[in-house]
Amino acid sequence: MSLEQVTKADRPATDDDAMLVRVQREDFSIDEELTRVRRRSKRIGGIATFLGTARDRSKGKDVDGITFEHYEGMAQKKLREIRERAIKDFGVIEVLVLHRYGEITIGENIVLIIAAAEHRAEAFRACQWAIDELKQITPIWKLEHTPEGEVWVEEHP
Amino acid sequence: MSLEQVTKADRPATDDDAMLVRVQREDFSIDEELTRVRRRSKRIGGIATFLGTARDRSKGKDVDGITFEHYEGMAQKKLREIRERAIKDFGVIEVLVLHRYGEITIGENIVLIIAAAEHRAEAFRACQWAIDELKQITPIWKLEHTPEGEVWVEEHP
Amino acid sequence: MVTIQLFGMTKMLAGNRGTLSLSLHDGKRVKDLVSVIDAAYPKIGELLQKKKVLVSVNQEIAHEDLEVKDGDEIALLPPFAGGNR
Amino acid sequence: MVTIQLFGMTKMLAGNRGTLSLSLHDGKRVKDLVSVIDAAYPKIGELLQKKKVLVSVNQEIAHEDLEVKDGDEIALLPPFAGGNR
Repeated sequence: MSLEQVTKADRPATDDDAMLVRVQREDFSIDEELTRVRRRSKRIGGIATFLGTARDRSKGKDVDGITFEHYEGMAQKKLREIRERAIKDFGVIEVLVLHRYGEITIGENIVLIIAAAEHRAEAFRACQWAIDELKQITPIWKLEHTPEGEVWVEEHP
Repeated sequence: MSLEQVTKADRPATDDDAMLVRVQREDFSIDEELTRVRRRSKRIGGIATFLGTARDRSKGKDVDGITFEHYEGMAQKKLREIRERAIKDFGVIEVLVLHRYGEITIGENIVLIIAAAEHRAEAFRACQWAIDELKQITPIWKLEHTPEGEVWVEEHP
Repeated sequence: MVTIQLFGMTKMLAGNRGTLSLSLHDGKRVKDLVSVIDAAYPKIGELLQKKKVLVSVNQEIAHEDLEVKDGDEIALLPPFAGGNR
Repeated sequence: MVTIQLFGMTKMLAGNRGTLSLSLHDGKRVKDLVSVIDAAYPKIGELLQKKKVLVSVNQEIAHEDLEVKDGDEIALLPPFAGGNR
Protein backbone atom coordinates (compact mmCIF):
# COMPACT_ATOMS: atom_id res chain seq x y z
CA MET A 1 0.00 0.00 0.00
CA SER A 2 1.34 3.40 -0.83
CA LEU A 3 0.78 5.64 2.14
CA GLU A 4 2.53 8.49 0.39
CA GLN A 5 0.23 8.63 -2.63
CA VAL A 6 -2.94 9.65 -0.86
CA THR A 7 -2.62 11.75 2.26
CA LYS A 8 -5.25 13.58 4.26
CA ALA A 9 -4.29 16.83 2.55
CA ASP A 10 -5.29 15.46 -0.87
CA ARG A 11 -9.00 15.25 -0.09
CA PRO A 12 -11.31 17.20 2.20
CA ALA A 13 -11.77 15.59 5.61
CA THR A 14 -15.55 15.71 5.22
CA ASP A 15 -15.52 13.50 2.11
CA ASP A 16 -13.39 10.95 3.94
CA ASP A 17 -15.68 11.05 6.98
CA ALA A 18 -18.72 10.35 4.79
CA MET A 19 -16.98 7.35 3.20
CA LEU A 20 -16.19 5.91 6.63
CA VAL A 21 -19.90 5.39 7.41
CA ARG A 22 -22.05 4.02 4.60
CA VAL A 23 -25.24 2.10 3.92
CA GLN A 24 -25.04 0.92 0.33
CA ARG A 25 -26.47 -1.64 -2.07
CA GLU A 26 -23.14 -2.50 -3.75
CA ASP A 27 -20.66 -5.06 -2.47
CA PHE A 28 -17.37 -3.76 -1.10
CA SER A 29 -13.69 -4.74 -1.07
CA ILE A 30 -12.12 -5.16 2.35
CA ASP A 31 -8.71 -4.16 0.95
CA GLU A 32 -10.13 -0.88 -0.35
CA GLU A 33 -11.87 -0.10 2.93
CA LEU A 34 -8.70 -0.94 4.87
CA THR A 35 -6.73 1.44 2.63
CA ARG A 36 -9.29 4.16 3.36
CA VAL A 37 -8.79 3.67 7.11
CA ARG A 38 -5.02 3.19 7.04
CA ARG A 39 -4.22 6.37 5.16
CA ARG A 40 -5.65 8.34 8.08
CA SER A 41 -2.54 7.74 10.21
CA LYS A 42 0.92 6.16 10.21
CA ARG A 43 0.52 5.55 13.92
CA ILE A 44 -1.76 2.55 13.23
CA GLY A 45 -0.27 -0.76 14.40
CA GLY A 46 -3.30 -2.98 14.99
CA ILE A 47 -6.49 -3.28 12.95
CA ALA A 48 -9.42 -5.42 14.09
CA THR A 49 -12.06 -6.14 11.49
CA PHE A 50 -15.46 -7.77 11.64
CA LEU A 51 -17.09 -9.01 8.46
CA GLY A 52 -20.64 -10.38 8.58
CA THR A 53 -21.57 -12.69 5.72
CA ALA A 54 -24.77 -14.44 4.65
CA ARG A 55 -24.92 -17.97 6.08
CA ASP A 56 -26.90 -20.74 4.39
CA ARG A 57 -28.67 -21.60 7.67
CA SER A 58 -30.37 -19.58 10.40
CA LYS A 59 -31.75 -21.09 13.61
CA GLY A 60 -31.92 -24.53 12.04
CA LYS A 61 -33.63 -23.43 8.81
CA ASP A 62 -32.13 -23.41 5.33
CA VAL A 63 -31.74 -19.94 3.89
CA ASP A 64 -31.52 -19.26 0.15
CA GLY A 65 -30.93 -15.51 0.35
CA ILE A 66 -31.56 -12.40 2.40
CA THR A 67 -33.04 -8.98 1.71
CA PHE A 68 -32.06 -6.07 3.94
CA GLU A 69 -34.25 -3.01 4.27
CA HIS A 70 -33.05 0.14 6.07
CA TYR A 71 -34.50 3.40 7.30
CA GLU A 72 -32.70 5.89 5.05
CA GLY A 73 -31.35 8.73 7.14
CA MET A 74 -31.82 7.20 10.57
CA ALA A 75 -29.64 4.18 9.71
CA GLN A 76 -26.78 6.44 8.59
CA LYS A 77 -27.26 8.63 11.67
CA LYS A 78 -26.96 5.63 14.02
CA LEU A 79 -23.87 4.31 12.23
CA ARG A 80 -22.24 7.76 12.48
CA GLU A 81 -22.98 7.77 16.21
CA ILE A 82 -21.38 4.32 16.55
CA ARG A 83 -18.23 5.45 14.75
CA GLU A 84 -17.90 8.60 16.85
CA ARG A 85 -18.52 6.85 20.16
CA ALA A 86 -16.12 4.01 19.30
CA ILE A 87 -13.33 6.50 18.55
CA LYS A 88 -14.05 8.55 21.66
CA ASP A 89 -14.71 5.76 24.18
CA PHE A 90 -12.04 3.25 23.14
CA GLY A 91 -9.20 5.58 22.18
CA VAL A 92 -8.79 4.14 18.70
CA ILE A 93 -7.47 6.09 15.73
CA GLU A 94 -10.19 5.38 13.16
CA VAL A 95 -13.37 3.33 12.74
CA LEU A 96 -15.24 2.41 9.58
CA VAL A 97 -18.84 1.12 9.61
CA LEU A 98 -20.45 -0.18 6.44
CA HIS A 99 -23.74 -2.06 5.91
CA ARG A 100 -25.33 -3.31 2.71
CA TYR A 101 -29.03 -3.31 1.87
CA GLY A 102 -31.07 -5.01 -0.83
CA GLU A 103 -30.73 -8.59 -2.04
CA ILE A 104 -27.81 -10.56 -0.59
CA THR A 105 -26.80 -13.96 -1.96
CA ILE A 106 -25.53 -16.69 0.41
CA GLY A 107 -21.82 -16.20 1.07
CA GLU A 108 -21.86 -12.49 0.26
CA ASN A 109 -20.76 -9.61 2.48
CA ILE A 110 -23.38 -7.92 4.69
CA VAL A 111 -21.60 -5.70 7.19
CA LEU A 112 -18.05 -4.51 7.82
CA ILE A 113 -16.49 -2.88 10.89
CA ILE A 114 -12.86 -1.78 10.87
CA ALA A 115 -11.24 -0.44 14.04
CA ALA A 116 -7.66 0.81 13.74
CA ALA A 117 -5.51 1.64 16.75
CA GLU A 118 -1.91 1.85 17.87
CA HIS A 119 -2.24 -1.49 19.65
CA ARG A 120 -4.47 -4.49 19.20
CA ALA A 121 -6.32 -4.55 22.53
CA GLU A 122 -8.25 -1.33 21.96
CA ALA A 123 -8.81 -2.19 18.29
CA PHE A 124 -10.52 -5.46 19.29
CA ARG A 125 -12.59 -3.77 22.02
CA ALA A 126 -13.81 -1.01 19.70
CA CYS A 127 -14.59 -3.44 16.87
CA GLN A 128 -16.56 -5.83 19.05
CA TRP A 129 -18.46 -3.02 20.77
CA ALA A 130 -19.32 -1.42 17.41
CA ILE A 131 -20.83 -4.57 15.91
CA ASP A 132 -22.79 -5.33 19.10
CA GLU A 133 -24.09 -1.76 19.19
CA LEU A 134 -24.90 -1.76 15.48
CA LYS A 135 -27.11 -4.77 16.00
CA GLN A 136 -28.92 -3.08 18.89
CA ILE A 137 -29.59 0.40 17.57
CA THR A 138 -29.46 0.47 13.76
CA PRO A 139 -32.82 0.46 11.93
CA ILE A 140 -32.06 -2.29 9.45
CA TRP A 141 -34.36 -5.28 8.87
CA LYS A 142 -33.73 -8.71 7.46
CA LEU A 143 -36.07 -10.76 5.28
CA GLU A 144 -34.89 -14.35 5.00
CA HIS A 145 -35.81 -16.33 1.90
CA THR A 146 -36.30 -19.96 2.88
CA PRO A 147 -37.73 -22.97 1.01
CA GLU A 148 -40.92 -22.44 3.09
CA GLY A 149 -41.28 -18.77 2.23
CA GLU A 150 -40.09 -15.36 3.33
CA VAL A 151 -39.72 -14.38 6.98
CA TRP A 152 -38.93 -11.02 8.58
CA VAL A 153 -36.37 -11.90 11.19
CA GLU A 154 -36.86 -10.78 14.76
CA GLU A 155 -33.63 -10.97 16.67
CA HIS A 156 -35.42 -10.20 19.96
CA PRO A 157 -38.51 -12.42 19.97
CA MET B 1 -17.25 -13.62 -4.35
CA SER B 2 -18.10 -16.74 -6.24
CA LEU B 3 -18.54 -19.56 -3.79
CA GLU B 4 -19.47 -21.90 -6.58
CA GLN B 5 -16.32 -21.51 -8.64
CA VAL B 6 -13.86 -23.03 -6.23
CA THR B 7 -15.05 -25.74 -3.89
CA LYS B 8 -13.11 -28.02 -1.61
CA ALA B 9 -13.40 -30.81 -4.17
CA ASP B 10 -11.49 -28.77 -6.77
CA ARG B 11 -8.21 -28.81 -4.87
CA PRO B 12 -6.60 -31.24 -2.45
CA ALA B 13 -7.30 -30.36 1.19
CA THR B 14 -3.58 -30.50 1.97
CA ASP B 15 -2.76 -27.68 -0.47
CA ASP B 16 -5.42 -25.52 1.10
CA ASP B 17 -4.22 -26.31 4.59
CA ALA B 18 -0.68 -25.27 3.67
CA MET B 19 -1.93 -21.95 2.30
CA LEU B 20 -3.82 -21.26 5.54
CA VAL B 21 -0.57 -21.05 7.54
CA ARG B 22 2.31 -19.18 5.93
CA VAL B 23 5.47 -17.26 6.73
CA GLN B 24 6.38 -15.31 3.63
CA ARG B 25 8.40 -12.34 2.43
CA GLU B 26 5.74 -11.00 0.01
CA ASP B 27 2.90 -8.72 0.97
CA PHE B 28 -0.63 -10.17 0.91
CA SER B 29 -4.16 -9.10 -0.02
CA ILE B 30 -6.73 -9.39 2.75
CA ASP B 31 -9.49 -9.93 0.16
CA GLU B 32 -7.60 -12.88 -1.32
CA GLU B 33 -6.97 -14.43 2.08
CA LEU B 34 -10.63 -13.93 3.07
CA THR B 35 -11.70 -15.68 -0.15
CA ARG B 36 -9.39 -18.59 0.73
CA VAL B 37 -11.07 -18.91 4.15
CA ARG B 38 -14.64 -18.29 3.00
CA ARG B 39 -14.68 -20.96 0.32
CA ARG B 40 -14.18 -23.59 3.05
CA SER B 41 -17.84 -23.34 4.15
CA LYS B 42 -21.17 -21.67 3.40
CA ARG B 43 -21.99 -21.89 7.07
CA ILE B 44 -19.71 -18.91 7.82
CA GLY B 45 -21.61 -15.88 9.16
CA GLY B 46 -19.01 -13.97 11.16
CA ILE B 47 -15.35 -13.35 10.34
CA ALA B 48 -13.01 -11.62 12.78
CA THR B 49 -9.71 -10.44 11.38
CA PHE B 50 -6.59 -8.99 12.94
CA LEU B 51 -4.09 -7.15 10.79
CA GLY B 52 -0.83 -5.96 12.34
CA THR B 53 0.89 -3.12 10.49
CA ALA B 54 4.20 -1.28 10.91
CA ARG B 55 3.74 1.85 13.04
CA ASP B 56 6.04 4.84 12.73
CA ARG B 57 6.66 4.89 16.49
CA SER B 58 7.49 2.27 19.10
CA LYS B 59 7.73 2.99 22.84
CA GLY B 60 8.25 6.69 22.19
CA LYS B 61 10.94 6.25 19.53
CA ASP B 62 10.60 7.06 15.82
CA VAL B 63 10.82 4.00 13.61
CA ASP B 64 11.82 4.17 9.93
CA GLY B 65 11.35 0.51 9.10
CA ILE B 66 11.42 -3.00 10.51
CA THR B 67 13.16 -6.23 9.60
CA PHE B 68 11.65 -9.53 10.70
CA GLU B 69 13.72 -12.66 11.04
CA HIS B 70 12.14 -16.07 11.62
CA TYR B 71 13.26 -19.58 12.49
CA GLU B 72 12.33 -21.43 9.32
CA GLY B 73 10.52 -24.64 10.19
CA MET B 74 9.80 -23.92 13.86
CA ALA B 75 7.90 -20.70 13.02
CA GLN B 76 5.64 -22.57 10.60
CA LYS B 77 5.21 -25.40 13.10
CA LYS B 78 4.05 -22.98 15.83
CA LEU B 79 1.63 -21.19 13.48
CA ARG B 80 0.16 -24.54 12.44
CA GLU B 81 -0.32 -25.41 16.11
CA ILE B 82 -2.07 -22.06 16.68
CA ARG B 83 -4.46 -22.65 13.78
CA GLU B 84 -5.30 -26.18 14.92
CA ARG B 85 -5.84 -25.22 18.56
CA ALA B 86 -7.95 -22.18 17.63
CA ILE B 87 -10.26 -24.35 15.50
CA LYS B 88 -10.48 -27.04 18.16
CA ASP B 89 -10.76 -24.91 21.30
CA PHE B 90 -13.07 -22.14 20.05
CA GLY B 91 -15.38 -24.10 17.75
CA VAL B 92 -14.71 -21.92 14.74
CA ILE B 93 -14.95 -23.12 11.14
CA GLU B 94 -11.59 -21.96 9.80
CA VAL B 95 -8.52 -19.98 10.86
CA LEU B 96 -5.77 -18.46 8.73
CA VAL B 97 -2.42 -17.33 10.16
CA LEU B 98 0.06 -15.42 8.05
CA HIS B 99 3.27 -13.58 9.02
CA ARG B 100 5.75 -11.73 6.84
CA TYR B 101 9.51 -11.68 7.24
CA GLY B 102 12.23 -9.48 5.75
CA GLU B 103 12.17 -5.73 5.31
CA ILE B 104 8.88 -4.01 6.16
CA THR B 105 8.21 -0.36 5.35
CA ILE B 106 6.17 1.82 7.73
CA GLY B 107 2.47 1.32 7.06
CA GLU B 108 2.90 -2.11 5.51
CA ASN B 109 1.25 -5.38 6.56
CA ILE B 110 3.10 -7.60 9.06
CA VAL B 111 0.70 -10.25 10.32
CA LEU B 112 -2.82 -11.43 9.52
CA ILE B 113 -5.19 -13.63 11.51
CA ILE B 114 -8.59 -14.57 10.10
CA ALA B 115 -11.09 -16.52 12.22
CA ALA B 116 -14.34 -17.54 10.53
CA ALA B 117 -17.31 -18.95 12.45
CA GLU B 118 -21.07 -19.26 12.31
CA HIS B 119 -21.44 -16.40 14.79
CA ARG B 120 -19.27 -13.46 15.73
CA ALA B 121 -18.58 -14.19 19.41
CA GLU B 122 -16.46 -17.28 18.79
CA ALA B 123 -14.79 -15.66 15.76
CA PHE B 124 -13.60 -12.76 17.94
CA ARG B 125 -12.45 -15.07 20.73
CA ALA B 126 -10.45 -17.30 18.37
CA CYS B 127 -8.91 -14.33 16.54
CA GLN B 128 -7.82 -12.56 19.71
CA TRP B 129 -6.46 -15.74 21.27
CA ALA B 130 -4.52 -16.59 18.09
CA ILE B 131 -2.72 -13.24 17.87
CA ASP B 132 -1.92 -13.27 21.61
CA GLU B 133 -0.57 -16.81 21.31
CA LEU B 134 1.37 -16.03 18.13
CA LYS B 135 3.19 -13.28 19.99
CA GLN B 136 4.05 -15.64 22.85
CA ILE B 137 5.23 -18.75 21.07
CA THR B 138 6.34 -17.97 17.52
CA PRO B 139 10.09 -17.67 16.89
CA ILE B 140 10.04 -14.41 14.97
CA TRP B 141 12.31 -11.47 15.81
CA LYS B 142 12.02 -7.79 15.06
CA LEU B 143 14.85 -5.39 14.25
CA GLU B 144 13.68 -1.79 14.40
CA HIS B 145 15.45 0.80 12.27
CA THR B 146 15.46 4.12 14.12
CA PRO B 147 17.30 7.41 13.51
CA GLU B 148 19.69 6.33 16.32
CA GLY B 149 20.45 2.92 14.84
CA GLU B 150 19.09 -0.62 14.71
CA VAL B 151 17.63 -2.35 17.76
CA TRP B 152 16.51 -5.95 18.25
CA VAL B 153 13.21 -5.60 20.03
CA GLU B 154 12.59 -7.49 23.25
CA GLU B 155 8.91 -7.66 23.98
CA HIS B 156 9.50 -9.25 27.38
CA PRO B 157 12.35 -7.27 28.93
CA MET C 1 -52.01 15.10 8.76
CA VAL C 2 -48.85 13.24 9.67
CA THR C 3 -47.08 10.70 7.48
CA ILE C 4 -45.67 7.60 9.13
CA GLN C 5 -42.97 5.51 7.47
CA LEU C 6 -43.28 1.73 7.71
CA PHE C 7 -40.56 -0.91 7.48
CA GLY C 8 -40.19 -4.67 7.51
CA MET C 9 -43.03 -6.55 9.13
CA THR C 10 -45.09 -3.43 9.89
CA LYS C 11 -45.12 -2.61 6.19
CA MET C 12 -46.33 -6.15 5.52
CA LEU C 13 -49.04 -5.87 8.22
CA ALA C 14 -50.28 -2.67 6.58
CA GLY C 15 -50.78 -4.43 3.25
CA ASN C 16 -47.31 -3.62 1.92
CA ARG C 17 -47.83 0.11 2.17
CA GLY C 18 -44.63 2.08 2.80
CA THR C 19 -46.41 4.94 4.59
CA LEU C 20 -49.58 5.68 6.57
CA SER C 21 -51.24 9.09 6.60
CA LEU C 22 -53.17 9.94 9.75
CA SER C 23 -55.06 13.05 10.71
CA LEU C 24 -53.88 14.22 14.07
CA HIS C 25 -54.67 17.48 15.85
CA ASP C 26 -52.11 19.77 17.43
CA GLY C 27 -50.92 18.92 20.91
CA LYS C 28 -51.19 15.20 20.39
CA ARG C 29 -48.63 12.82 21.76
CA VAL C 30 -47.01 9.58 20.56
CA LYS C 31 -49.49 7.54 22.63
CA ASP C 32 -52.41 9.18 20.77
CA LEU C 33 -50.76 8.21 17.51
CA VAL C 34 -50.52 4.64 18.76
CA SER C 35 -54.25 4.62 19.55
CA VAL C 36 -55.14 5.82 16.07
CA ILE C 37 -52.93 3.17 14.46
CA ASP C 38 -54.36 0.51 16.79
CA ALA C 39 -57.88 1.32 15.60
CA ALA C 40 -56.93 1.09 11.92
CA TYR C 41 -54.38 -1.75 12.09
CA PRO C 42 -54.96 -3.88 15.21
CA LYS C 43 -52.04 -6.21 14.48
CA ILE C 44 -49.58 -3.32 14.36
CA GLY C 45 -51.33 -1.85 17.42
CA GLU C 46 -50.69 -5.04 19.36
CA LEU C 47 -46.98 -4.97 18.50
CA LEU C 48 -46.82 -1.30 19.55
CA GLN C 49 -48.51 -2.11 22.89
CA LYS C 50 -45.98 -4.89 23.50
CA LYS C 51 -43.12 -2.50 22.60
CA LYS C 52 -42.04 -4.93 19.92
CA VAL C 53 -42.58 -2.12 17.44
CA LEU C 54 -41.21 1.28 18.50
CA VAL C 55 -42.14 4.76 17.31
CA SER C 56 -39.38 7.09 16.17
CA VAL C 57 -39.81 10.84 15.86
CA ASN C 58 -37.16 12.71 13.90
CA GLN C 59 -34.95 9.61 13.77
CA GLU C 60 -34.87 8.98 17.52
CA ILE C 61 -36.90 6.42 19.50
CA ALA C 62 -39.72 8.43 21.08
CA HIS C 63 -41.30 8.24 24.53
CA GLU C 64 -45.08 7.82 24.48
CA ASP C 65 -45.51 11.26 26.06
CA LEU C 66 -43.52 13.09 23.37
CA GLU C 67 -45.62 15.67 21.54
CA VAL C 68 -45.91 15.18 17.80
CA LYS C 69 -45.67 18.34 15.72
CA ASP C 70 -46.48 19.13 12.13
CA GLY C 71 -43.52 18.29 9.91
CA ASP C 72 -42.06 15.72 12.31
CA GLU C 73 -40.50 12.64 10.65
CA ILE C 74 -42.32 9.67 12.15
CA ALA C 75 -41.68 5.94 11.64
CA LEU C 76 -42.68 2.58 13.07
CA LEU C 77 -39.65 0.40 13.80
CA PRO C 78 -40.02 -3.37 14.12
CA PRO C 79 -37.20 -5.26 15.90
CA PHE C 80 -33.86 -4.60 14.19
CA ALA C 81 -32.03 -7.46 12.51
CA GLY C 82 -28.60 -6.00 11.93
CA GLY C 83 -27.21 -8.79 9.76
CA ASN C 84 -26.56 -12.48 9.90
CA ARG C 85 -23.97 -12.41 12.63
CA MET D 1 29.86 -31.85 16.86
CA VAL D 2 26.50 -30.14 17.10
CA THR D 3 25.41 -27.12 15.08
CA ILE D 4 23.43 -24.43 16.82
CA GLN D 5 21.31 -21.93 14.88
CA LEU D 6 21.39 -18.31 16.03
CA PHE D 7 18.78 -15.60 15.53
CA GLY D 8 18.27 -11.92 16.26
CA MET D 9 20.37 -10.54 19.07
CA THR D 10 22.22 -13.82 19.74
CA LYS D 11 23.44 -13.79 16.14
CA MET D 12 24.66 -10.25 16.69
CA LEU D 13 26.38 -11.20 19.96
CA ALA D 14 28.21 -14.02 18.15
CA GLY D 15 29.65 -11.56 15.64
CA ASN D 16 26.84 -11.98 13.10
CA ARG D 17 27.39 -15.69 12.73
CA GLY D 18 24.25 -17.63 11.85
CA THR D 19 25.48 -20.86 13.44
CA LEU D 20 27.86 -22.12 16.10
CA SER D 21 29.58 -25.51 15.93
CA LEU D 22 30.44 -27.08 19.26
CA SER D 23 32.04 -30.38 20.07
CA LEU D 24 29.93 -32.24 22.56
CA HIS D 25 30.25 -35.81 23.76
CA ASP D 26 27.42 -38.32 23.91
CA GLY D 27 25.16 -38.19 26.93
CA LYS D 28 25.41 -34.45 27.33
CA ARG D 29 22.45 -32.35 28.29
CA VAL D 30 21.16 -28.89 27.39
CA LYS D 31 22.77 -27.43 30.52
CA ASP D 32 26.19 -28.71 29.37
CA LEU D 33 25.63 -27.00 26.04
CA VAL D 34 24.86 -23.79 27.91
CA SER D 35 28.15 -24.07 29.84
CA VAL D 36 30.15 -24.51 26.63
CA ILE D 37 28.43 -21.50 25.03
CA ASP D 38 28.97 -19.46 28.22
CA ALA D 39 32.71 -20.11 28.05
CA ALA D 40 32.97 -19.07 24.41
CA TYR D 41 30.36 -16.26 24.34
CA PRO D 42 29.86 -14.87 27.88
CA LYS D 43 27.22 -12.33 26.78
CA ILE D 44 25.06 -15.05 25.27
CA GLY D 45 25.79 -17.19 28.31
CA GLU D 46 24.45 -14.48 30.61
CA LEU D 47 21.20 -14.25 28.62
CA LEU D 48 20.88 -18.04 28.74
CA GLN D 49 21.37 -18.05 32.53
CA LYS D 50 18.67 -15.38 32.90
CA LYS D 51 16.33 -17.43 30.64
CA LYS D 52 16.07 -14.45 28.34
CA VAL D 53 17.49 -16.67 25.64
CA LEU D 54 16.00 -20.17 25.44
CA VAL D 55 17.38 -23.33 23.87
CA SER D 56 15.22 -25.26 21.44
CA VAL D 57 15.87 -28.85 20.47
CA ASN D 58 14.04 -30.17 17.41
CA GLN D 59 11.88 -27.04 17.28
CA GLU D 60 10.60 -27.24 20.84
CA ILE D 61 11.78 -25.25 23.87
CA ALA D 62 14.04 -27.65 25.79
CA HIS D 63 14.45 -28.26 29.53
CA GLU D 64 18.05 -27.97 30.78
CA ASP D 65 18.08 -31.67 31.61
CA LEU D 66 17.12 -32.80 28.11
CA GLU D 67 19.77 -34.98 26.52
CA VAL D 68 21.21 -33.69 23.26
CA LYS D 69 21.75 -36.32 20.59
CA ASP D 70 23.70 -36.32 17.36
CA GLY D 71 21.56 -34.92 14.56
CA ASP D 72 19.31 -32.91 16.85
CA GLU D 73 18.25 -29.52 15.49
CA ILE D 74 19.38 -26.99 18.10
CA ALA D 75 18.78 -23.23 18.22
CA LEU D 76 19.15 -20.29 20.62
CA LEU D 77 15.97 -18.23 20.78
CA PRO D 78 16.08 -14.64 22.03
CA PRO D 79 12.77 -13.09 23.19
CA PHE D 80 10.16 -13.26 20.44
CA ALA D 81 8.87 -10.04 18.94
CA GLY D 82 5.84 -11.21 17.02
CA GLY D 83 5.18 -7.99 15.17
CA ASN D 84 4.35 -4.39 15.89
CA ARG D 85 0.99 -4.98 17.47
